[in-house]
Amino acid sequence: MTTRLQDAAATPFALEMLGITKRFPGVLALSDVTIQVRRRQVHALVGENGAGKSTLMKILDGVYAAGTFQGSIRLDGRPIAMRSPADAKTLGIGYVPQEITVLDNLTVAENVFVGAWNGRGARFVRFPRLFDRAAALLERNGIQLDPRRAVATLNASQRQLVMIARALADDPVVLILDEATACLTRDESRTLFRIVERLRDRGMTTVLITHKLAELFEIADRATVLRDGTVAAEFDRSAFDERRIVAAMIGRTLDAFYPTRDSRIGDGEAIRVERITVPHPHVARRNVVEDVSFSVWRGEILGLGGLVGSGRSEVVNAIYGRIPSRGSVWVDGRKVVIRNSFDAKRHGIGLLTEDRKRDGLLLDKSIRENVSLHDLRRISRFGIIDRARELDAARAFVRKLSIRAPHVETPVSTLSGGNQQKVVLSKTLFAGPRVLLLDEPTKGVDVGAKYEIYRLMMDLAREGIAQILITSDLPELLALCDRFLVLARGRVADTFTKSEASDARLMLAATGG
Amino acid sequence: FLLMAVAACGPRSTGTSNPATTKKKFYWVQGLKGHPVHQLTQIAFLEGCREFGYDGEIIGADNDDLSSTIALAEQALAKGDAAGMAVWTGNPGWNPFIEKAARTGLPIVLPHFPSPEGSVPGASGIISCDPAAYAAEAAKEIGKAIGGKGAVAVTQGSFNSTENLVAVTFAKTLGDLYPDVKVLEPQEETFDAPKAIARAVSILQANPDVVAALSTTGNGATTWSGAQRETGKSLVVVSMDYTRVNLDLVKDGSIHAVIAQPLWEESFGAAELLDRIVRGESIPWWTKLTAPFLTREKTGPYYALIDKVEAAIAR
Amino acid sequence: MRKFVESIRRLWAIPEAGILAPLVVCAVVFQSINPTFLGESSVSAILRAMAFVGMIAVGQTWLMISGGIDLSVGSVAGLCAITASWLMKAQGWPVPAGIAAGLAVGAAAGLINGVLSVRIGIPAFIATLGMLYVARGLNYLLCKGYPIYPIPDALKEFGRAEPLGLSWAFLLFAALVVLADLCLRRTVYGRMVYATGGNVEVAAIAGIPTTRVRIACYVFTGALAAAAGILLMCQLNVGQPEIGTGWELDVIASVVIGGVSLFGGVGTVVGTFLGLLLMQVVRSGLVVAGVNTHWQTVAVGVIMVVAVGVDLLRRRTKIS
Amino acid sequence: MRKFVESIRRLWAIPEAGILAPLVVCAVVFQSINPTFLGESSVSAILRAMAFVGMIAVGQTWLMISGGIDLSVGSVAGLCAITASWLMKAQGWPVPAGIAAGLAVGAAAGLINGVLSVRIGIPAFIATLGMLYVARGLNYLLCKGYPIYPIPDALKEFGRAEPLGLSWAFLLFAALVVLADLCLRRTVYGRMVYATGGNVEVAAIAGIPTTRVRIACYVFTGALAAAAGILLMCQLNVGQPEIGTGWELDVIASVVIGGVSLFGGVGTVVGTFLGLLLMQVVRSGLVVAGVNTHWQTVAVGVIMVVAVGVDLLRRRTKIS
Ligand SMILES: Nc1ncnc2c1ncn2[C@@H]1O[C@H](COP(=O)(O)OP(=O)(O)OP(=O)(O)O)[C@@H](O)[C@H]1O
Ligand SMILES: Nc1ncnc2c1ncn2[C@@H]1O[C@H](COP(=O)(O)OP(=O)(O)OP(=O)(O)O)[C@@H](O)[C@H]1O
Ligand SMILES: [Mg+2]
Ligand SMILES: [Mg+2]
Repeated sequence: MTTRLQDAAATPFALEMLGITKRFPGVLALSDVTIQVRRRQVHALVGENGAGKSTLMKILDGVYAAGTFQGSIRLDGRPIAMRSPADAKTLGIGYVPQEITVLDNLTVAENVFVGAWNGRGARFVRFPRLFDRAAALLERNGIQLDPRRAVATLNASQRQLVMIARALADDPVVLILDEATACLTRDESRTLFRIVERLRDRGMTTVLITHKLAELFEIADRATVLRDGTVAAEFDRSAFDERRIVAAMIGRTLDAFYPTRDSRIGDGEAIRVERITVPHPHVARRNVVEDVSFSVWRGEILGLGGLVGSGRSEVVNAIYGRIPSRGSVWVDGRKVVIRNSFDAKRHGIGLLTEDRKRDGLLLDKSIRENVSLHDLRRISRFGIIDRARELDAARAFVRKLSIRAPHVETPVSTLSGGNQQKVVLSKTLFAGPRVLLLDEPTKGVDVGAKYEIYRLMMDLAREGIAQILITSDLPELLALCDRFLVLARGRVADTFTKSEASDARLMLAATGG
Repeated sequence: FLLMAVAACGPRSTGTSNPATTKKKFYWVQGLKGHPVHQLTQIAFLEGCREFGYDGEIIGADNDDLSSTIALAEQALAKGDAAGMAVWTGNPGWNPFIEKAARTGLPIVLPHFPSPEGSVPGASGIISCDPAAYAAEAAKEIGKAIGGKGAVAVTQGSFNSTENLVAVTFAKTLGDLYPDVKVLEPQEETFDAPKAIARAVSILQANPDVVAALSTTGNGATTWSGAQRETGKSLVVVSMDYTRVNLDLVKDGSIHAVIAQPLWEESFGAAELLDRIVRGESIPWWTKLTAPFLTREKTGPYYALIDKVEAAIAR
Repeated sequence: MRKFVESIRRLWAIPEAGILAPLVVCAVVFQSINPTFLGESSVSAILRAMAFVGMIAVGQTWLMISGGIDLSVGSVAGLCAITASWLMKAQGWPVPAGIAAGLAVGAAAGLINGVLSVRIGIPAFIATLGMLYVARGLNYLLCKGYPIYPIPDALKEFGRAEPLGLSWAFLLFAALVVLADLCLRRTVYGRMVYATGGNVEVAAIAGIPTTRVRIACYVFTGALAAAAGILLMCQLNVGQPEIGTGWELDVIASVVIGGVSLFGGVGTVVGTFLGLLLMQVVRSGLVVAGVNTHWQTVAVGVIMVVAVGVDLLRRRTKIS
Repeated sequence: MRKFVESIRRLWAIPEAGILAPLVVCAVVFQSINPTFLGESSVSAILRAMAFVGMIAVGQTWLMISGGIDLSVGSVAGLCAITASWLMKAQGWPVPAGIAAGLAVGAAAGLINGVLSVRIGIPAFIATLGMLYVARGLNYLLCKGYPIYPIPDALKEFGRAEPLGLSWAFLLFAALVVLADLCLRRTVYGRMVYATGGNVEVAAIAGIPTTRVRIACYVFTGALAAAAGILLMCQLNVGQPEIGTGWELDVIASVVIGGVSLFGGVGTVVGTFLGLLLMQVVRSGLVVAGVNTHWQTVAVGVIMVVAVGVDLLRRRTKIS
């Protein structure tokens, strides 16, 4: 016994996954993957969409129970077998999944301590104490949320923070962050990394999945690159090199991360919004967006900057008629009345929403059916659907955006997160909008595919399509947009052109300095 | 007997002086209040009340859940203006309610459902026909009509004491009188016409030797005439209740006969019994009435009765 | 032999196989117990009995795929039958006008259900349960609980006619099944119904007029309930106020057995048809097999659960 | 005045206010139409009538919050009443044994419902609808449709007793409401029920034994259905096979009116209590107000919808 313990202590690895192979019907998701994570390190896992990162982590969290895959897992040198996520939790594995999973009808505090509200074995829930503990935990980790608030009223990034707090609540030995930073702003990501560093110093090991390579340089000690379900390369921090990592990921070299703008902004106003005001959904006489006015020219890309909760999503959703608002909208110089999404689409506006699971996709339906959804008229004759045309349309997008799937008939629920995002984009583009509202279009998309999306945006710009971009990836925003509008607490804080733009100016405006 | 009933609606023994009490309301408590047969009884009861100088009021829920009707009745009694009450039930579940109401000195009469003396504490008497009697008569008539051979199907609207009694007595009597006749196990007819017809057809399918059918419920006429049409068979069908639909089915030969429970008489009679109790007379436990077996020739007077009820409903 | 196994396996892959298998098993079992089971009159009785609940089930299929549910269907069927017969008998309306009015009442009830649940946001369960009571009350207010009789001879003839040895009600139902199935699978409208039921938000963003689609499904279901009620009235030759009582659970059971999800977005009309057929085959078969009437009730419950269990099994085998 | 407005506004913010408001309005209206409405015997009749459906509604509240639903409750109540009375009368079992057996049958029915829907994955709607038929069939197999009578005197006494001018059934129900409400709000178990109903997967990841929680809610509901059936049997003083017929919709309606979502995760027992009270006040009040029976049916439907509508309105009003 003692020798084994000594053995265990002797391994430098907190976590080892050895020879993991996992199959889904028609897909070999992982093939003989081995990763070894050193104690007190932040180990990054990167790779294209569908490379198998989330699958590997789900195995580690017991979502796919022992026996449904081949290979072994060791924690501190001891082999472990898990039947459920609950087992993983007991072993000290904290998991922040890629998809948002919160209990909408409970409070933030109850979500954070879900299942163990008052410590194990307690019979009664003492709410005052629960709220205090939650407040303390949130405070300690620099998360600004009211523990008493119902999670139903939070937006995507706030929900993400709730999930992170939940994983931290158990003082995990190993923390898995599966694209936890995808919808966080850079500030929030930084706060998260400070927490991770602090806990690392106290002995925690972290596995970080991200598509934002900058984050590797910021925090990772080591990185494993997965490609097509196999380990393509491993790098130590000293050997980090953006180009080489990307090449390992996508199997070819990428000359630049952002395409250069090769077209001119057209003349003529594509869309103009005037004094748009969005009342708060729950609080009387308070507005989440107030008097925001701007216009976008044909072929122009307008970037909406701001912190989480500054009301960026509300602006585009209001324009699209999804939430009640006041103010007026002109499209192509004509004043239009948009009472609902139907009107918005009729006037040539397209929207890509930020939460693909909630309102992005028909998860049970195939890629084909999702792609064609936005323009059923185009694939039908006299109201009858033409299967062949529908198939062609779907195949075209699968090729164009290199969506990785066994078939166009595959249900989108089985696609990897990034590939789902590409389907969302496809279906929005299928309607051929003249004004495109993009709320986090590259969320969870790998570097290679991101580049494809950027190129697509440039193509659209060339075709004269006006675009409004919201993204929490600051470099991306700065690189792609022609003009910027920064929101702070629902109001326009600053507006400037590309030539005047800088990191600092954007952040200054956003923080209301 | 029917003439008597129709006559009963005319002016009659006028000598009754108004009761001494100030309470002048007779309640008629009955579940499934909207049921057409129940409506007929309600009209008869109200007519009886008028006849004997009382206000009549009908209490009941639309469903046949007794607890909801009891709740309604308790509330009505809480108003304190009751001089008497007739409760349409053969269900001991009502006993506590009846007993409690009787403890306040309220005269209570039970129409339609026969039950032995003493089985309903607090009730003064019952007024009804004897289901065993009409079941036996139906057995005789059917046995005669089919010449003592073949099988007879029996369907029940639901399984309750009265329908069970009819089915059992029928089978026993028919078996005793005509040993060659096979009486099938009773099947539940249900109250949904398409399901009931399909089930009757299946019975015929499974038992090709069926030549007659008895339904212990009023819908049986529609059920079995439908089943005959669908299978092209011709049976001797006997059902309950003299609704206009059923009388027409008897008249056009679709079914052989309906059994006319003395609904009008027992309901009208319930008011009379209550009046007698209020006036201090004593009444026998069971005021027994007969239930005529209506074949084609005998339907005539019942059309008149139906006309009368329809006129009353139209009012 | 291997070919046989292969073709069985291929059949098993059809979405409706999960319900077809228990159906076939039941039919075979009943037939072997009593060889008259699949006789002509028995089959035609089974088919005829399906027509009424079946028509409504088609509407309910669309409605549930779109994400709604309607508990008032039976009650509305009764109300419409009574309205039509009352207008014709007591008000002397001509037959076509009476029938049109009956259908209009059904559609109106559906419209109210739709507006209450979709526009105002009252849970469909409560909105349509409310309608169940309202329609039943109005029904009895109109006819005072008394059957409306006689109805015009033309309707009586229509109700008794036996085209192809079946009934007009069944033929109309069969035509409806084919049409509704094609529409749902093949047309843009059908696709909109699936999308709306799958995820309203996604459908709305795609520019689908979800409110209109959802309300239309309610109206459609209401009108079909009216049609079923009126057709049954023709067959019974009397405006029975009890028409439709308790149909709501029968309808929903058939639809769910046929593979429609209570959460919307999934299912087919053919599935519903098979679900209806299974229920009716079981009900008739148990009688023909000579099972005691109370054991029949038990068996209906058991077979219902087993049928859905088999369907589950099929879906699980497909994945692995 | 301003204070009054302020306190009204604060009341309005309580989650149960949405259902309380229509309740108070109805009570005031009926009282002004007929001043005997809130008389002692009338109120006690209202309370007593609630007890049976009410008990089951408490179980159903837990069950629906946990994400399940049980349509078999009425049928199971009937079966358990008959089982208990049959064992005591025909088999000569002593009273406690008979009652324990009746409760055990209810719990077993709940367990089967739970295993079928939670473990095997048959939609709860179908699993429990199947149980509805099975329980009804067994019920009639036991008693053949004859009421079982008399039942032991002890039960008769118990059923007739009027503690506090009410009934034991009501007092048990009231105690149950208080207990169940506290448990749901305050205990770890109650919060597990909410978490499970809110999102099973999340709850499972958090280490909550969701399968056990969900099945337990079914068992709890089944046992309460049994208790309601047996208590009604005591009050009626007879094992009536019709006990419980049609209760399922009443139960679900009260629960939903009280604010429980059909999708799980939301609701309170107090809400359900108010929902039950509203339904009973409306039913009794309409009679006391002398409304025609059929209009009563209509009014029940309308008020049900309006009550839920008011609750919606409350939730939409913004906090200031
Ligand atoms: N339940 C499932 N059924 C079938 N295939 C699946 C399932 N889950 C994942 N896959 C497939 O396994 C592969 C790996 O998916 P995974 O989610 O691990 O990718 P990922 O690396 O996390 O990608 P992303 O960066 O887009 O999140 C993909 O091809 C995906 O389609
Ligand atoms: N459903 C809701 N209920 C209550 N408040 C909400 C709701 N949705 C958004 N808010 C609030 O509205 C404000 C603006 O949110 P919005 O989602 O527009 O932010 P954002 O700038 O798009 O941030 P991000 O997209 O990065 O999360 C925030 O204060 C947010 O908390
Ligand atoms: Mg992933
Ligand atoms: Mg946003």
